[in-house]
This record gives sequence, C-alpha cells and structure tokens, in this order.
Amino acid sequence: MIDKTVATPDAAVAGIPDGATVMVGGFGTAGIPFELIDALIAQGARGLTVVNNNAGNGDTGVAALIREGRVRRIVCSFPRQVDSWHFDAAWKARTIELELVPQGNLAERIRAAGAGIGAFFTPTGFGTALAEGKETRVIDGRGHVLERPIRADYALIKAERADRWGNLVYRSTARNFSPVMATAARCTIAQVREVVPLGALDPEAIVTPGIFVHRVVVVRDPATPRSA
Amino acid sequence: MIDKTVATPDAAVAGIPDGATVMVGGFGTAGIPFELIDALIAQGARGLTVVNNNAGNGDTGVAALIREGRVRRIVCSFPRQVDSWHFDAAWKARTIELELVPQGNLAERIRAAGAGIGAFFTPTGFGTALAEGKETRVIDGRGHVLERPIRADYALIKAERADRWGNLVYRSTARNFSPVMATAARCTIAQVREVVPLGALDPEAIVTPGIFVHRVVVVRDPATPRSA
Amino acid sequence: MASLPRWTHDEMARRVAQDIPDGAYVNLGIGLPTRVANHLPPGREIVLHSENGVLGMGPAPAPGREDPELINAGKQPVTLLPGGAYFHSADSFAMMRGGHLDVCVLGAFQVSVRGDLANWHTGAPDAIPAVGGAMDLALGAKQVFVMMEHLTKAGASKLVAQCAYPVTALACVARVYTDLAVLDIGPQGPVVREIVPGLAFGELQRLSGVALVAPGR
Amino acid sequence: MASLPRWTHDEMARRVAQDIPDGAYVNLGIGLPTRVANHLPPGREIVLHSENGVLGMGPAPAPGREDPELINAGKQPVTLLPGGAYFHSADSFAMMRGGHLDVCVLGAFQVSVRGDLANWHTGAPDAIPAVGGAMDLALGAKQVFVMMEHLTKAGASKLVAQCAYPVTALACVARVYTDLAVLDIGPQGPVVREIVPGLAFGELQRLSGVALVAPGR
Repeated sequence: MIDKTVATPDAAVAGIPDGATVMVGGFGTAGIPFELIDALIAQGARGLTVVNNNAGNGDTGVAALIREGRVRRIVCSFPRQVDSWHFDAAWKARTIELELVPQGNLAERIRAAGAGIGAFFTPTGFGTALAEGKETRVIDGRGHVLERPIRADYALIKAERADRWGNLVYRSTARNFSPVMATAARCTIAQVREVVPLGALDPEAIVTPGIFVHRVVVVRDPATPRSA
Repeated sequence: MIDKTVATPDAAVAGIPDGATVMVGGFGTAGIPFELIDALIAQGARGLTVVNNNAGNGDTGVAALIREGRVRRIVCSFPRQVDSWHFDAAWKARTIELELVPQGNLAERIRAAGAGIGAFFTPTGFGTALAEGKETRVIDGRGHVLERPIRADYALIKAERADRWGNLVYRSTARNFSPVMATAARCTIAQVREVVPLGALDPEAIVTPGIFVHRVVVVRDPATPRSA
Repeated sequence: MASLPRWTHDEMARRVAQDIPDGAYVNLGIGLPTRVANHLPPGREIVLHSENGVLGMGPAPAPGREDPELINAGKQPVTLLPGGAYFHSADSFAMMRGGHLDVCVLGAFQVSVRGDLANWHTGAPDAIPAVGGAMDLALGAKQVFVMMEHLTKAGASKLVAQCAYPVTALACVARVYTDLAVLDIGPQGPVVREIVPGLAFGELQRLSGVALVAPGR
Repeated sequence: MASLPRWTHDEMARRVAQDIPDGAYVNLGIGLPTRVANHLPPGREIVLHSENGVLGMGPAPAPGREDPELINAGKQPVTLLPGGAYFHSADSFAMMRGGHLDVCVLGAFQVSVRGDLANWHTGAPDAIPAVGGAMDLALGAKQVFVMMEHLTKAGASKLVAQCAYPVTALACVARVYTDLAVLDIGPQGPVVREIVPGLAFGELQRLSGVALVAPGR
C-alpha cells in the first residue's frame, strides 16, 4: 500500500545529507514551508545549495537557514530585499556563493530538470551580463541563450491538501515554484494543512500528481509571515 | 467587455485561410473537436498543414478533412491505424506530406512554441531514423537531439466548460494535447459543452487560462465516435 | 529645472492606462507601473497578470482582509477577480516568454534610442545583484511600455544613445512615458507623440541629449 | 520447434508482474504488455500511467459503461481509480522523459545484446511509418522491461547482436521476458535469470544466436 505520510516535520526531513541541493518553494510571503525549514535547521545538514526565488526575508525560513551558516550556495533570482539582512551579511562576508538567475529562466530550468530536457534556448538574458560565458544562438532572428536544467536532491514545498498517494493541491499564489520543484528533486517533501482520503481530491484539479511526491507531513496551522 | 463566445461553429472557424497551419486536439476517440472540423470543411480552406497526434480515423474528423483533399501536410506521431484509410490512400497517392514526430517530442515542441523556447535538446529519438539530419549533442553522457518549436495559426480544440473570458476545463483523457495546442496558436478556437458565468470555474482548477483562447462556441451534444 | 512643467506620477499613470485597450492582458511592473491599475478607464475589462502565478488580479483587499498567500510580484496583498486563475511559475513565465501578454509596463533607469532597457542593476560593484523577473518581463509582451522620469535628479537624460547601466534586454521597448513626454521607439529613434503642456519641442530636445523625431513627422 | 517448452502469454505477464514492487509507477505498452495489468499481485498498490494523460488507471469498465473520452494509449476504454489524476500530453511525457516512472513494459521486434530496442518499424520501404510514444516510452522509466517471443515464427532469435530493424532507442532495455527465459541486459550481454522448466541452458544458448551469460555467473 502506498502511504507517503510521515508523522512529523523532523521525520519528513530525515536523511538530508551535508552538501545536498535543496529546492525550497515559496515566493515572498506565499507558499514558504517554514516548518520543514525549521526541521531542517534542527536536523543539522550543512554546506547546502539552496534553490529558491529569494534569499530569505527577516529571521525565519531560508533567512534562518542562512543565519545558521548552513547554506554554502544559493541559486535565486532576487536576493536583495529590505529584510534580507542575513543573506546580505553572508554575502559581504563572502561565506555564501550566489548564482543569480532571471526568474523565468529559474522556473524553466527547474521544469527542464523535471521533464528530462537536456538544455534549452531561451531569449531571456540574451545580450546581458547574466548570459556572459554562456552559449548563444540566433534563432529566427532573435538572440537566445542556452540554459541547463537545475536538479535537486530534495525539494521542500508547502501545499494545501494531499492524499496518501501524495497528490497535491495548492492555495492561490502559494503555488508559485512548488509544482515545478516537485518534479525536479529526487525526493520531494510536502507540508500540507490536511490529508484527505484517497479519491477526495478531484482528478481534474490535482496540480501535482503523487508520482512527484515522496513524503507528506501535516502542519495544520503553518506559520504565516507578515508582508515583507 | 471580454466575451469570446461566438454563436456557431461556422462563425468560430471564419477567416482560416488557405495554407494555414491548424492544430487539432484529440487523441484516439477522446477530445476531438468534430463540429469545428466539420465547420472547417464547410468553410473550404485548402492546402492546410494539420498538427494532430493521429491522421484521422474512419470517415469523420481529420479523416474527413483529408478525404476532402484539404490537407497538404500532416505533422503527427501515429498516422497508421486500422481505420486510417483516407490518410493511407492520400499517402500512397503522394498527395499528402508527412512529418513523423515521436509523441513526446510532438507535445514538447508544441509546448515550446507556446512558451517562447527557441529550441531544446531531448533524448527522445537520439540514434534513430527520426533524428537523421538533426543536430545532436551528448549532455551528461546522454545523447540528445535538438528539436524546434511547432507553431500554428489556429488551434481547434474541445473542452468541457468555458466562461466568457475563455478559461477552460476539460474532461478526463479528452484533455490530452489541447492545453498545449491552445498556447501555440495565434488563434485558439474551443468548442465546449457549456459556457458558465464568469467566476463559476474554480480558479485553482482552470487548466487553460483565457489568455490562450480567442473564440469559444457551445456544442451541447458533441459527436462521440465509437472506439476505434 | 524647478520651473519645468511636468506630469505627476498619477497623470503619467492615467496616460499609460489610456493606451491599454479593452480586453488586454497586462503585466504592471513593480513601482511606478503598479499605479496604472488605479487609472484603468471604467468600461474596459483589462486582465492583470502577475508573474508569481495569477491572471485576473483585482485591487488591494480591504484593511484586515489581507492574505499573505495571495500576493502580487511586488509581494503586496491583492485580490482575485471572477474569471481569474492561478498557475505555477513555469506556466506563468511561459505565458510571458511566449508573447501572450499584450502589454508590460516597466520602470527604467535608462532606455536607449534603439529600445534597449536598463532597469535591473546600477552596476555599482559592491551592490548585491538582484534581477527577479525583470529580464523576462522586458521580453514578455507584444508591447513593452516604460514609465520613468525624463531626467535623473542631476538633470541627465534617461533617454540615452547607449545604456551606461547593465542592460535588461536589447531592443525591447516600444513606448516611453515620462513626466515630460510620450515617445515611441521608432526605427529612426524616439518619436515624440506628446509633450507636457507648456514645454516646447525644442526645449524637450535640448533636455533629452539624443536626437528626437518631432511629432507629426 | 513445436516440442519446445514455452511459457504462455499469461505466464509471461504473471512473471513480469511479480517483478513490479508495491508502490511502483508503471506504464504498460500496447499489446502483450497490457496483459500484465491482469496479473498484478493482490496486496500491491501499483499506479498505472498512460501517456495520453492519466495516472491511476483502473480496469476496463463494465460493458455498456465505456466512455470514449476515458481511454488508454491503446485507445481502449479504461476507468480511473480513487487517487488517479489527469494531465495534458506535455506534462505526461515530461513525467516519462524526466525518469519519474519506475517501470515501462514494452513489446519488441528485436533487442540487442547492449539493450538497443527495435519495436516501432519493420523497415519495409512501402510501410507507412508510425511511432506514437514508442521512442519516448523506451526512455521513459527507471527500468525498461521488454516482453516478446524469444524466436520469430521462422525460428530466428529476437535477441540479436545488432538490431536489423530501425531502432527505437539505444541501450535502454534492462530486462527481457520471453516465452523461454528471463534475461537481464548486463555489461557482458544478456544474463539468463530464469529458463522455462524443461529447457536446458545449452538449448537456450543454441536457439538465441548471441552469447548468453549462464545463470548464477
């Protein structure tokens, strides 16, 4: 029988080794799996590569992971924010490496990893500093940059509801990167507000089929930050 | 005010010119927009390039379009079937051109067109006759073929329900190619069983957002073929 | 300088809004462009996109009704209109990169005479770089409009022969709305479509530092 | 030839089914592999995928309950189990190409000693070519199993040094189930894992035309 639910966030993040690449869902205040990140901090893995749209806000979530010195490298589109002080400090101290990726290329590179695409030509970034050193090609008169997939060992995501097969639905703009990250990680871990009986999710409306999800943990009342 | 509904299938296919590239949704017996195809036959456009998974079954749908001599070229993955006699005859008479594409590459090339991807490397087809003449590259030890987007002037698709903005939901495996085709055509035309008031479709469950849909026509009791 | 007639930010936003047709799908960038939403002409149904995964955004919620998980790309709480839809980030940027939006409105540091846009990085060597969706947005619509002050605080033209700041995308800008003028980026350079009342073309030309094509030519 | 002991198609299907673990995500190709669904061991929950956009396929519907819009890739009516989900063709093939399925079971004309698969085209010059999902399926799982007769009707081995038919994909097959044996494609060639009762390894080797590695070596 398939039952992907685990009892606690600690059990959900068990086994993430030092040096792992970990994708973290969320954009701004929406869709951040705070409880999974807290469990990862408690678990102790170090030297992580984190893939997230931002580099943490305030003192929680990815920011806390950075503050604790667990992040060796971050792949993101928008690290600099008014409340990204932990990233800012690590960057100035040169204790963190940054790969800056345009947000659409970030999403598409993650999708490519999940979809088994070896590389793709995108117009985004052509002619800019972020394409320096990358292969380019003019296709149908338009400049393109060759971009590679971004894979992960683990993805930590937040969804609204799951069933025991790991099928997921999300809530409003908390969806953001999570469905593509779920496809790009060898082990996808979802925190959800509720696990419903198998068959209770509308098969027409499942956003992430369970094939992409490996562990599910219920966090009934997840933390929600103030707006940044 | 946005109102993409039109009164009849004839009005829905108005303006499709000779020589147009037309994508047609559907796979086997599921999701074929028969009434739009009938209207296209009545409308008279000739010299069409048709993109569909198959090359028609029996005497209806794409098969009828081929029988009437309207199709100059077909892009598909699986033309040869027990009841593809109209395609078979045209192919033997050399009145139709065939571009054979592996089904996953067909879906991904259509998606690439809709997503603004200039080209992509896929492992599917590497080392086979269908990659002859195409650029290849070994990435991470695996052979890949460079594939280009497939764009269309029009897409004819079938969905279950729409609203006046053109948001669509589908029914079971009738979904198949239609959501990606909707993104890849300059003008996407959907036949639906029902148009519901704006706001009646769950925003979490809309499969094709209205931005991809240009004309909607109600066909309350669409033809459904027997199983092939 | 202080005596120049200028359009206010709200007047600029109203002017941009006038050029957005009924039924358009539109992305309004962070900052000044966001203000365009307040000036969309009544009677036009315009569908707002935000790259974090939503079409059909409505106005800000009433105080106390904010939902931290229903936000726009500027991370401000928003609402959803009837007919709106949610989708994931890859689908959202596919929508942009694929050219399905009608209009993007963006802020800028500089725009070149050939429509190159610089709006993501000042180029300061010690600045932490951040790009977000800027490069995608600059290519993400059939028409890209820029809203910016015509001049820097020091009085230098932000319309330039060549961008001094790192570019966001090449040859992408269709139209520029400043506090002094509305200009189309044409094959011969910026074509002046409108000038703020009280400012002569000659004066605009003198301030702009690049050759402008006069209105009506 | 007629006196050879052979597994029936159902015995072959049962044998394949035994190797599919609880919780596996599996695509069963058109033809012989479809029969594996009838032999999945009770007590194992196995999720069937079909490339036309469904996970969690159930058995064929009762007569009269067929729905022409709920079909598998073989265009046969199917049902959906609780927990099943629908998705579009690009997402479905992304699922395959991305390596998320555990097992694909495919039919074959020929399999080479290095695991090349030929199952899409006889190569006859006047035949209308049709590929469908064959090339995608051949790369579409962590493990690709092939089910085929060991010999052609004329008695030639379908395990070959090099495929004479046009290949579907290179070095993709992990395991082959024939009516005579079960073989893994190893670095030294096909390794015999089981032989149909009553057939000696030497006889299997003689019929196979390519060097086999004996069981237990």
